Amino acid sequence: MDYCPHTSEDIEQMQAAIGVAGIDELFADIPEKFRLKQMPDIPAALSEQETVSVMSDLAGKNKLPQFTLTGAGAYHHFIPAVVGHITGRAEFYTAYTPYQAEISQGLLQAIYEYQTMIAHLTGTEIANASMYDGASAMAEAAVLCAKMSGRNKIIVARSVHPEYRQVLRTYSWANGYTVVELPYAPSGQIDLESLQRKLDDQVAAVLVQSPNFFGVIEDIAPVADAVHNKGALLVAGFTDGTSLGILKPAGAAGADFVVGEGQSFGNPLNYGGPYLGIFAAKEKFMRRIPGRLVGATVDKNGRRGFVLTLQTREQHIRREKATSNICSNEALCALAAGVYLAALGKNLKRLSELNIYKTQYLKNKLLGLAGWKEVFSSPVYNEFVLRCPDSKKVNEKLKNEGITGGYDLQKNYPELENSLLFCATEMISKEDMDKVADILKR
Amino acid sequence: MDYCPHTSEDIEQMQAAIGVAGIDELFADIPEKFRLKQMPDIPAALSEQETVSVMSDLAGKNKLPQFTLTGAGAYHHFIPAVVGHITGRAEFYTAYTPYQAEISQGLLQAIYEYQTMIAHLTGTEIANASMYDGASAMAEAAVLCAKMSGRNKIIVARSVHPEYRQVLRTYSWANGYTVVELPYAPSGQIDLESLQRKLDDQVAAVLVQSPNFFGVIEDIAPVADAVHNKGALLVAGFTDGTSLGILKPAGAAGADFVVGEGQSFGNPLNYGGPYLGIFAAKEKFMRRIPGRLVGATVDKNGRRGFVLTLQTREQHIRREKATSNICSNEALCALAAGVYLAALGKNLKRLSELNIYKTQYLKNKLLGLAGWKEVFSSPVYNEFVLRCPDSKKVNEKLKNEGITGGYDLQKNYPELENSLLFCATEMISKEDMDKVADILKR
Amino acid sequence: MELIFEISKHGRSTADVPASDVPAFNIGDAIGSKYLRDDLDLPEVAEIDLIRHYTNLSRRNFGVDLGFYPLGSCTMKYNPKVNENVALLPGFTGLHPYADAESAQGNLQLIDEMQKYLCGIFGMAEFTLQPAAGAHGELTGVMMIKKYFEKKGQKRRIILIPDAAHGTNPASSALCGFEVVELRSNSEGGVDIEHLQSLMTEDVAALMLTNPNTLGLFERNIEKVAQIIHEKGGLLYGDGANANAFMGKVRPGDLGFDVIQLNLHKTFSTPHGGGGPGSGPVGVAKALVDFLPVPRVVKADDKYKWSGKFPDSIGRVRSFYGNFNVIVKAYTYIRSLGAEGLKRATEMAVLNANYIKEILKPYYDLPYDRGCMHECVFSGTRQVSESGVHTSDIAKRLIDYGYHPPTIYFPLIVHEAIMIEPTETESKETLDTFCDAMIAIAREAKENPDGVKCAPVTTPVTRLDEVLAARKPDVCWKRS
Amino acid sequence: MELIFEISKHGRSTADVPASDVPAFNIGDAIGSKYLRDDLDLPEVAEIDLIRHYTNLSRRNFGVDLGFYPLGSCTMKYNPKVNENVALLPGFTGLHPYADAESAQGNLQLIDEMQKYLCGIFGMAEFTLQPAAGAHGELTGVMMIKKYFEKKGQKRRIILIPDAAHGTNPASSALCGFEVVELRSNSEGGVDIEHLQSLMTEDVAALMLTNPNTLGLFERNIEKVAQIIHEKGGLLYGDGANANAFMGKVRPGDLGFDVIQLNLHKTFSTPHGGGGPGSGPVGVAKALVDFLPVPRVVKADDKYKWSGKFPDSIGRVRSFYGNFNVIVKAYTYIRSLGAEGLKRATEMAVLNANYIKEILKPYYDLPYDRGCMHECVFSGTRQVSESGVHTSDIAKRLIDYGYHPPTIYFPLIVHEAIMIEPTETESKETLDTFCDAMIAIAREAKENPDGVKCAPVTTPVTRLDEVLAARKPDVCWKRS
Ligand SMILES: Cc1ncc(COP(=O)(O)O)c(C=O)c1O
Ligand SMILES: Cc1ncc(COP(=O)(O)O)c(C=O)c1O
Repeated sequence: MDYCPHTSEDIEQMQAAIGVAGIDELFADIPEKFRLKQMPDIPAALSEQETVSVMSDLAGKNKLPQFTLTGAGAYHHFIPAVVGHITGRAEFYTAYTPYQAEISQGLLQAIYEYQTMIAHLTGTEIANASMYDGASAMAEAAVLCAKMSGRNKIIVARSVHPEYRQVLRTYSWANGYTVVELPYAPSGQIDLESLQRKLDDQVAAVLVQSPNFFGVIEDIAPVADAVHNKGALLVAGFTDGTSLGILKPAGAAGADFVVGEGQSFGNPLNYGGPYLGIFAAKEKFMRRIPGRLVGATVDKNGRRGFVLTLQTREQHIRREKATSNICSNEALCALAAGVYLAALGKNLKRLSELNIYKTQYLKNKLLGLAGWKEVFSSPVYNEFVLRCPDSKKVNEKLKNEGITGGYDLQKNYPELENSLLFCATEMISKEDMDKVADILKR
Repeated sequence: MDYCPHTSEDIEQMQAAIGVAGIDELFADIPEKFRLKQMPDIPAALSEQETVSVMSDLAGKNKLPQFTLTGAGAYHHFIPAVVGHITGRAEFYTAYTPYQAEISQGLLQAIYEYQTMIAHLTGTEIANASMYDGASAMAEAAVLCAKMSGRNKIIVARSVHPEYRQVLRTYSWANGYTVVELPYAPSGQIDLESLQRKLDDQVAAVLVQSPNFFGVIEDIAPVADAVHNKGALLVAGFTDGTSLGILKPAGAAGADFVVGEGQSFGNPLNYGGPYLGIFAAKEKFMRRIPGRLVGATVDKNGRRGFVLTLQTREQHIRREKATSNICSNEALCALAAGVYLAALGKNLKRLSELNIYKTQYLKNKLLGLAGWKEVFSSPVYNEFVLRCPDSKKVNEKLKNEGITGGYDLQKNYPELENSLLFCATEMISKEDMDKVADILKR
Repeated sequence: MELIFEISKHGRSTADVPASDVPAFNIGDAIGSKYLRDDLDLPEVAEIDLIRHYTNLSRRNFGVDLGFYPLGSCTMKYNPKVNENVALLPGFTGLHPYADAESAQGNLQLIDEMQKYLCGIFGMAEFTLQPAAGAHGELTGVMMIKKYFEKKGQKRRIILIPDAAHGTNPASSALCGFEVVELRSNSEGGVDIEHLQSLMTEDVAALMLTNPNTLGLFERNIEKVAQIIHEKGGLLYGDGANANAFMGKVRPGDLGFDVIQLNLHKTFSTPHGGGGPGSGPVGVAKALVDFLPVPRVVKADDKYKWSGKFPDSIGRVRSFYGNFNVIVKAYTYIRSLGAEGLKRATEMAVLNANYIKEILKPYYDLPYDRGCMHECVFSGTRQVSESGVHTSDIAKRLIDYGYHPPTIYFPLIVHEAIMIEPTETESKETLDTFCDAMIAIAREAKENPDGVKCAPVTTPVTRLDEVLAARKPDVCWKRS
Repeated sequence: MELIFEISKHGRSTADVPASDVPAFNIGDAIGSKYLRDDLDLPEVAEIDLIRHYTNLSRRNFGVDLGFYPLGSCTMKYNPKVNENVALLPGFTGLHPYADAESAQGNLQLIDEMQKYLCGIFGMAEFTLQPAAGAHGELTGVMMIKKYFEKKGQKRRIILIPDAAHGTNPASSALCGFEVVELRSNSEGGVDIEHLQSLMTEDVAALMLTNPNTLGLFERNIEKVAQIIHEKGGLLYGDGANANAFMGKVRPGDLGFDVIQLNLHKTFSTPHGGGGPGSGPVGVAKALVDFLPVPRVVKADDKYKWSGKFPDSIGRVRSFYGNFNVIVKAYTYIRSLGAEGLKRATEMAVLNANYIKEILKPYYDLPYDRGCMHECVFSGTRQVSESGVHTSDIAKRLIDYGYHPPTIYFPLIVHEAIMIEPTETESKETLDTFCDAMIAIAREAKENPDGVKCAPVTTPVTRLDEVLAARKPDVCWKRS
């Protein structure tokens, strides 16, 4: 394939207009000795037909399971057909960031609507136009809290997604901040007493997730009180965004920032990306938050219109003094999320309920197996942890039947031996779950 | 699912505005005794998620072959990605026939361009906006010839697609015309002498296909002369439209009408439909041909624009005196064909060549098998007939390896025992063909 | 906009062709150069220019997804996106029509079940899915009627067709060699029973009735009509293009219809594609089952297959089995709505039409002032006489308000007809703002008739010269 | 247009939820009602209205598929449709990131090969695909530089950044705790070597250089620059957002760059999606390989898997493995173009930029009049002084001519900058008509400056009040 339209006459005419005799003259500034003589080792060009065949073969080397019982930060939900039809509109996906407002009203308005939905959903007052993913959104929130407060300690619950904590550590190290981990109680919620002990006047932020990595719903309000009492800020994450359809959002329970992964809202699993980071906050932080913000305004004739606003927070204006370095975000994923949420509307609650019912059913089924035990006592949304006789064998058995089992927690929590984190969304049928139990009984 | 947006308040308000107390009042004109009490036996409504799952299961009950060596009127070609992106534009596929020209310029212009490409490709002067499929296009051409001439005999070559001949017979019977079949010569071309003998002054039209159903290329010019000498009209079909990329079109060789299946141009196999009937003709028949025609004109400011034109030929104006009853045609398939042809451009010739090379290779491979013989001696495009020791066994063997074999001609031509019609398009690789030979050697 | 030919430049292309992996050779030598063409005059454009060309063309086109499309008789309901998606499943798009039955069990099951569902919904004995559109279904139906009488040894020449009928009805009859005799409508827009009685002889093969008819009115005397036809041994043909007015509420089979064609691209929500593909299944009563087109799906030992062994069949009307992929969408629609959903669709469609009728009645003449079904037909005569503004002007002006115009000048029995079919998928808000526009235009017609006559003013072209187009037809671009 | 909230009506919805096939129960009881929310204020719209809303919004947006988009520094080349299609293959979209390696061999192979291809094209020792965008890649690169010196036991505080640099460069450095010192450009738009020499100390960790820089100019003294940096033990960071100017022609690794980030959504033609998702792979020289983010793909016994066992790694910068599906498209692009195609893309991109530069030079000031690479930067100063027409006015006026405006007011070192990047996928015809428009606007600026200042006049809204937007921010709709 070749996507350059020029014919050889075109090229000749253009060279003449420029006043060069050949293409290589255009590269005269590159010192001779560096000019590439030998092309890098890349397979030969393909026709479109061959391209499709090569890529189909590659995709075919992946084995899709019948269904998966792993969530752990990425969730398999049904995506209504409308989502792809809208994100597939060329006017949206072939556009750049909407710098030129007059010909970008479509995207600007859609993102403004997205911001509004996210703010409502998270119980906060404002939301930005998206971050890279849930993990970097949380890390940026932590860095922001440290910068704003001048404090340099960040407390993060161990029940926060392990990879989020890893990203947090990377960002914190780069900025010279200290990360302190907070244990979980036997209930699976954070250990509030330990938090109280760890909170000192060097703590900029406390980071929790609810539902947390174990699926357990945290009691945010007392945590917020404790955190605020010490002048720190509370950053609350969540796991599966659909939980916000029924659970009280952390923003409403006092969190200063609500951050998390928005993948659940209309974005496919995609082997981990692209996803989108949700970043929502109390209004008072509006001029400090990272990322793009779309604002409503009026044109010269008083008509409502939308623009990128408060850009003085951003790198292209403020450079090294910007609140973040983020430039491109995940606009199309945010558009998908907006369409998804608009499509579900109040049905999102029914979807959350369905996830809870399925999860309860799976849990009961598995607890009916010999030697399986609950690990945490607090209520959960659509994930839960069970200890079983041999977690490796469980996943192996399921895999042999084309089913992805639970997430083995021992990798990240050595103390949680033979403990699996299971997830059941609306994509898992009763039949599927019965089958799982049957397979494991054998 | 339910696609009605009304809430119960909406319904109440509307009933009030109309002045009825309930929905049933709106159906008062239906005599009481006929009103449906018991709903027909249809499975319960499905949510969107369930719909996708039910339909995926159904689609999954079909078994797609690795590749197919059957053409026989429907051809597996590569469809460039641009085609689906354009036909997937909602403005196109959710529109009705472009009666209101001012807001239908997109479709009107695209069809005008399609008409032009088809006229060029078929070597004629005009083409309509499409018919239902190749078979009905041919039947309508025959009926038209009979109507115009007042003659009532139609000669059709036996080498025309069997199903086209069946459709022709149905249409002719309905109109009281006689159909006479014309044998093929040992070369696979039509028997010209027999044609001369059969041509009398009751013959309205002679129908041939080139390449014909056996893949054989007909020599159109002498046929056209013979036909015209007797005051009859020549209707020429073709099999795979891509043959027009390299073969002299029948229009250029003297045919009055060129009709055929346009599926090859960017339309998937789709188990037989939707396809599109190509209908092209000499200019002098413009006011008599069936189907829609888009014409160029100007608006009040002299700007070029496009409209449906010569509508007085059509049923909605001329009613029982119309040239045809056709109303809806296959517009979106014609759009796909137009995009396909514009995408290929002069590369269509290279595609035709590739089809010929592949076909020759397959033929040689198969002729290398013990007991396989060529049936016809004339040159072919991308289909050919071979006689083999046991055609059923051949197809059975291939099927066991997930390959669709050749079309068994004995069904339609009892004299062609153990004769298979094979097709090789650009979708069949050398490797595939070698494999076929290997399988059949075993 | 420029034509694709006008942006063409030699040497460009969008789609490339793989290099040959088998030996190439001189094709002129191999095939004979007399069989080869000398030129290939197709456009040559790069992918970016092709995509821009057609994308920008699409933006000069109005579809249901952009706004209200109340085109009467066309049932421009919303086309659910999930239907589009499932129809693209490779299992449905990828099969060759001659795939052996064993490989096509999913498709065959779908066809079989679809036929059964349609039988249930419409009260017919059997359906064929072969016809490619409504008119094609009519033709098929009329052919079966012809065959029926042929079998009986009767030579009936005539088909009766009401004056309000769609043009395809007489055209289909004529394409089958029948003589068409027009049946008058009575003062309330129904069949003139006396006229029918006077026309009905043993030379009449059938009455082709659209019910509700193209005025959107249900034939109150349907029982009587059927009786008159049947008493003389005739058949009752139903043009089911208007099935969105009654599915789930009444069944043509129960009303006495012997043959009916449906338009899946109307009632069953498959998109019309800017003029097709459609699908026009035909249902028949028991007496006509033997005449259905071949092949037909049969089931034996729990396996489906095609069978051509129906000696009395009219034969084929199309290659292969019809517009299969369109049928997939309609099947999906039926499955997702279920029986209750289909009925609700009908009810809401009728509610919407009656609502519009009531709101607009004070502003436009309503020739038949009675409860309508899924569409209502106004007349622009008042505007013509008051200010010389014609129905076509009103239609064009609606474009400026952001709507697709209704069907106009049809049915022919209404002067300056304005035929509005809202469908069930439109909200009250949409109907209200549409009615506001219609009312505003009625006012404009009085206050500023010339303004209305200039419409549309918001489109890429203004009104086009149709006379020129027909007088000097230019239907194929020529390099100048 | 109305907001989705403004067309919402209680009781409507687009997406339904299946009935539960497992026992339902009271969730308040089960979970504790204190954990449940009381309201859920999301829009309620029917599918038809949702589709119309977003479809009509899309029509108020400009994309590459509609027309020329010469946004400098953004490489808005055409996005091939086949790439979009293959990226939607279920094998690529359907896998959970924690799928076991055995089930993900296709994805892992793609990632591994992609890294190798990038190493080959850019001359680096190793690549990571984890960063989600260009700026994220910069941050990752700078983190590795930090780690490199940490490992060496050196505390270097400073990163040098040219005044012409993109804002993300200083911002990324700052987000990593570095102090940013600005490096002056010389009169020909390159690095001021003397200034560099004066700034380069053992306190400097790195120079972040964009080459060609944001003026579209190649650093002629690159060898010298690298030498100065390396002599003092510093590292040379390359912002590869401009890689469309050199891929296939010269390799940053050969030029002495130690770290480079790419923007796949620019150079490798993945669509920018209206602001993302992007992908910002980072390549490093041998000395930095150990610091790459984890996990990394490793191959053993012909099988690929993820490994986190790299003790010196900076850790993770994102969850999972990056914007995988974007990488699929970029991989497809590389495979379909091959090495020669990539080189030709570069050559044509540079040809196009130089062509525009030459054509427009007489009409607009060209601050650095020398051969440019893939983009050229004009200045609107002449127009400002002659008629008070600013670069922003020229940009807005281009909209009326059907074009997306160039990047404006960047780079900061050019007054009234107009930064034009045509990319290689545009035809000569497009460049010519664009230049005609620019020339016409230059004339308009003289003859009718007020007209230009009123632009755009063809858009759904005219110029928007950005001051109001920032002074009284309304970033979240509230029910009034
Ligand atoms: C009442 C009626 N009958 C028949 C038809 C013909 O249907 P088709 O266009 O699918 O051939 C139509 C289409 O407009 C119609 O409205
Ligand atoms: C030169 C340069 N560097 C870095 C970036 C940042 O890339 P991204 O937007 O992907 O974060 C850009 C984007 O505009 C750029 O032009």
